Amino acid sequence: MNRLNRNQMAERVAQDIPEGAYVNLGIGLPTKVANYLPADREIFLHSENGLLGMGPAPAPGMEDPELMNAGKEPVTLLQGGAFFHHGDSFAMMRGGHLDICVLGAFQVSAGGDLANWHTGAADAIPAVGGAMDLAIGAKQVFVMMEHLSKNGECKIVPHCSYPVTGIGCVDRIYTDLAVIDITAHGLLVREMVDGLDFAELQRLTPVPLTLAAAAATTVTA
Amino acid sequence: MNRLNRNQMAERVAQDIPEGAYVNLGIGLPTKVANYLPADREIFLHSENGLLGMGPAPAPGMEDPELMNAGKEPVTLLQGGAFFHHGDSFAMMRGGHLDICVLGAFQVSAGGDLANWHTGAADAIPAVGGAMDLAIGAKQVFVMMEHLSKNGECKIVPHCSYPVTGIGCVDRIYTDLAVIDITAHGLLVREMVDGLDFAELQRLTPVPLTLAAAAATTVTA
Amino acid sequence: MIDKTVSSLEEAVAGIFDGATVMIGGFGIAGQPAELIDALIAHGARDLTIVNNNAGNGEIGLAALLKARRVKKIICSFPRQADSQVFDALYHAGEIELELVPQGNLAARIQAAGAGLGAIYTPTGYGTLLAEGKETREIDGKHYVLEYPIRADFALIKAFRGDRWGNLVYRKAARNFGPIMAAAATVTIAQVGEVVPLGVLDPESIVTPGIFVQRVVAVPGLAQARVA
Amino acid sequence: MIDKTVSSLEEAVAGIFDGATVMIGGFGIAGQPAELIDALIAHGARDLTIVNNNAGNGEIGLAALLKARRVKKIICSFPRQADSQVFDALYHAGEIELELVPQGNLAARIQAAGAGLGAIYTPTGYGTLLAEGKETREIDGKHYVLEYPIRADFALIKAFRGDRWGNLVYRKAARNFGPIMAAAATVTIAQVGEVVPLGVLDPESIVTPGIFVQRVVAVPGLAQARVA
Repeated sequence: MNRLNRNQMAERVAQDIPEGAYVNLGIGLPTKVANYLPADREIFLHSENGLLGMGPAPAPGMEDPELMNAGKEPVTLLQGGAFFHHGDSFAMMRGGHLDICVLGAFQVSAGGDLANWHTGAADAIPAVGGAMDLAIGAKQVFVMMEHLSKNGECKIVPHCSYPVTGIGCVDRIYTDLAVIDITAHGLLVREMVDGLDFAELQRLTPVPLTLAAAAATTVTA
Repeated sequence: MNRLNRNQMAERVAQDIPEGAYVNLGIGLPTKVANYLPADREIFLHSENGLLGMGPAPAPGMEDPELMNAGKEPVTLLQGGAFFHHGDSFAMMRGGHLDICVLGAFQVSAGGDLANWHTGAADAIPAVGGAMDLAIGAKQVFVMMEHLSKNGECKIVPHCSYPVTGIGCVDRIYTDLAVIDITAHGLLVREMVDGLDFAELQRLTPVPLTLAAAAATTVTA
Repeated sequence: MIDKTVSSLEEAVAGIFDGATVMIGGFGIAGQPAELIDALIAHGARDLTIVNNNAGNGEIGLAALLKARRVKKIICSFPRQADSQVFDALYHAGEIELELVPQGNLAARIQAAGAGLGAIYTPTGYGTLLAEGKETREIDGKHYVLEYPIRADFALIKAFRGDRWGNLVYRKAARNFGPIMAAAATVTIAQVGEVVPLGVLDPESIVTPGIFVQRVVAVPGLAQARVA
Repeated sequence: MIDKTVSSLEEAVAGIFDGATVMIGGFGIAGQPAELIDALIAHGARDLTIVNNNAGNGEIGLAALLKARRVKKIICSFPRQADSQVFDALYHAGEIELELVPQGNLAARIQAAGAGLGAIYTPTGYGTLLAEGKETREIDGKHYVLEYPIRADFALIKAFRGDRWGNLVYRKAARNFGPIMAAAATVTIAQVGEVVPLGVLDPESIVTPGIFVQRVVAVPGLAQARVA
């Protein structure tokens, strides 16, 4: 089957972000989504450190130490963008003003619980940042992650074994194998990659799946 | 005795406002205090509708309908003043950032309860504005009022009969007869007008008074 | 291309439904979106719940909306004024419901809605008539009243300048409730003295970022024009 | 005449006492008041509780304060970073206490302190390890966690420009926690790239009004100088 690579996953997510959406892209893999947003769509990127209308990375040599994204990488501000303080920035997130946030994950449960902040290892230094705020605040929470861990365990699970970030907060999962909605009636497979059949996807996933009536048989990035 | 008139009361209050103080002057009588602040003291006047560094009334013809005080009278903004929204404005009041507020009152109780927002009359339309926020927010709450009502009843009372604005919030009372502190040990008379003796003041006031050791025998406005 | 500007006041207030909760900016007439209110009267929605600091002055703006009998309830801090005769008459006739809220609690409850808080313990009103029946709590020796967010379906506000992304700046004391109401309503409609091209507003000085604003309509006016 | 400017960093941090709670602005190095932190290290106060988003980067600024063993507890959202080796070592050695707070709760609790709220019901963290043992409540079908204000004795922040009344404006993403910390501390100390005469800062664009600032010290620097 044509498993998507990480850039293809980002490209696939980008397709689902409509013009005019207010969007926060989490640190790590989700940041790549910005590279695939169509230039002809005006989309408003929010960064929790106080930016709305965040633009691409600056040209080399033009970096500004006071113009960074949440991952502390240099960025720019588009014309029409704005700066604000942390109180206002998190009001945007927690007050339901963002349309979409895209987050990475260790695990997502059948009920939409998200685990992405802590491995639970006893000696790990915990760090949460804005993950829990994003998880509960945006109108739609998209998760992008590999379907299987490096050990071959599915990251979609009946119940999270890692400490959770938020309860029942995930709306849609994008993996390297499929696009899956979390609904009141369970997990609904919207798309699968070319060469993967539903039975095989279900075999890999320890949670009951339903194939959407209108499901695409191919994830096209 | 030399009962103070309203302008003299305002002048007396103004004497106690130190340089650098952040001050809110309530609607009505307290507004007059601004007229007596010494020109050589920098004092920061706050208006709850979003002004800090409020200046005097503009010259005739220079009024701006978007530059008013809380009483909706035209004002100016000093150099160094700032505009802000209602959330920030009331954070200044409620968060303990104002040094002094000066309020009018119907009654003040021996315990420092303030009644200044509602007569309690059944057919009165209640209106509270920012009175309750000012009462509980400022570091020091000064009340200025006539000692006696038009009916000759003392406005300093054992317990307020009017609906209260705030509990135990008043620090000092300026009347046309005296300046009185509300302390943990009761009401302490700091000053009396010329020609008034303590026994007479106590006779007029249905709450036990103590004469401060260092009390001035004259309120000099 | 995203363009939140609309070309008429009629279009600006489209969709305001009967029974809606509508926040209206302004402290007295400063910041009151008078032309949007007139458009709302023409639009015809009724049984509205209005959130405003006051309850109308004279016979224009909010007072005119009240006079047209479109308001079933008003949430405000200071209804009674020298020129609040329209409200006064309706109130005495029992034809309008009043929820009186201390001004700081009003602001804080609107902010709580915009920020997604479930409730707040506020210091104002403790021990008074306006906290009767409300839950209270002593925290670190101080007394607080539990108050809930005030949300709205629509907010009508007035700003000085806006752009097609909905960014707004205000003018002087007309700012008052505008920014906090913008964040607390599902649909925020701003009348602005001038629509400027994207990028004209300084990103350091934008008071209301466009995320909080859904529609912008230009209403050139005297107060705005006066500014340098 | 009121003049909140002080002429040296030493004077700026005077009076910070052992055991004080000190908020420090910044998100990573953007907005971090590095020179004030250096002055605090030289000043010598110890057993500090520090409130910051992070727990230091590299060996400078906050990391240097930690390395000098002046901090008994840190309240932050994101201590672990690629270059947080100073904190990491202290933490693993059990020599520093950590209160981990989701970033939005951190911001909201700081705001609650500045605004005088007694407590807030916040949506973030419900059902997670970080809400264990905390009071929760269901309001309108959503779950919230009760969180208390975070106040400080001092706040050290970095702004772009300031004046003698303590008015401040910030620069780009260096604004972050500065304005909300300024309102939550008893004594707020701002290092600014430039002190300008009163009246130079536009009253419409002042982000932190001087009421929230007690001391201002000029620290001309590269990042600030870069701006037009």
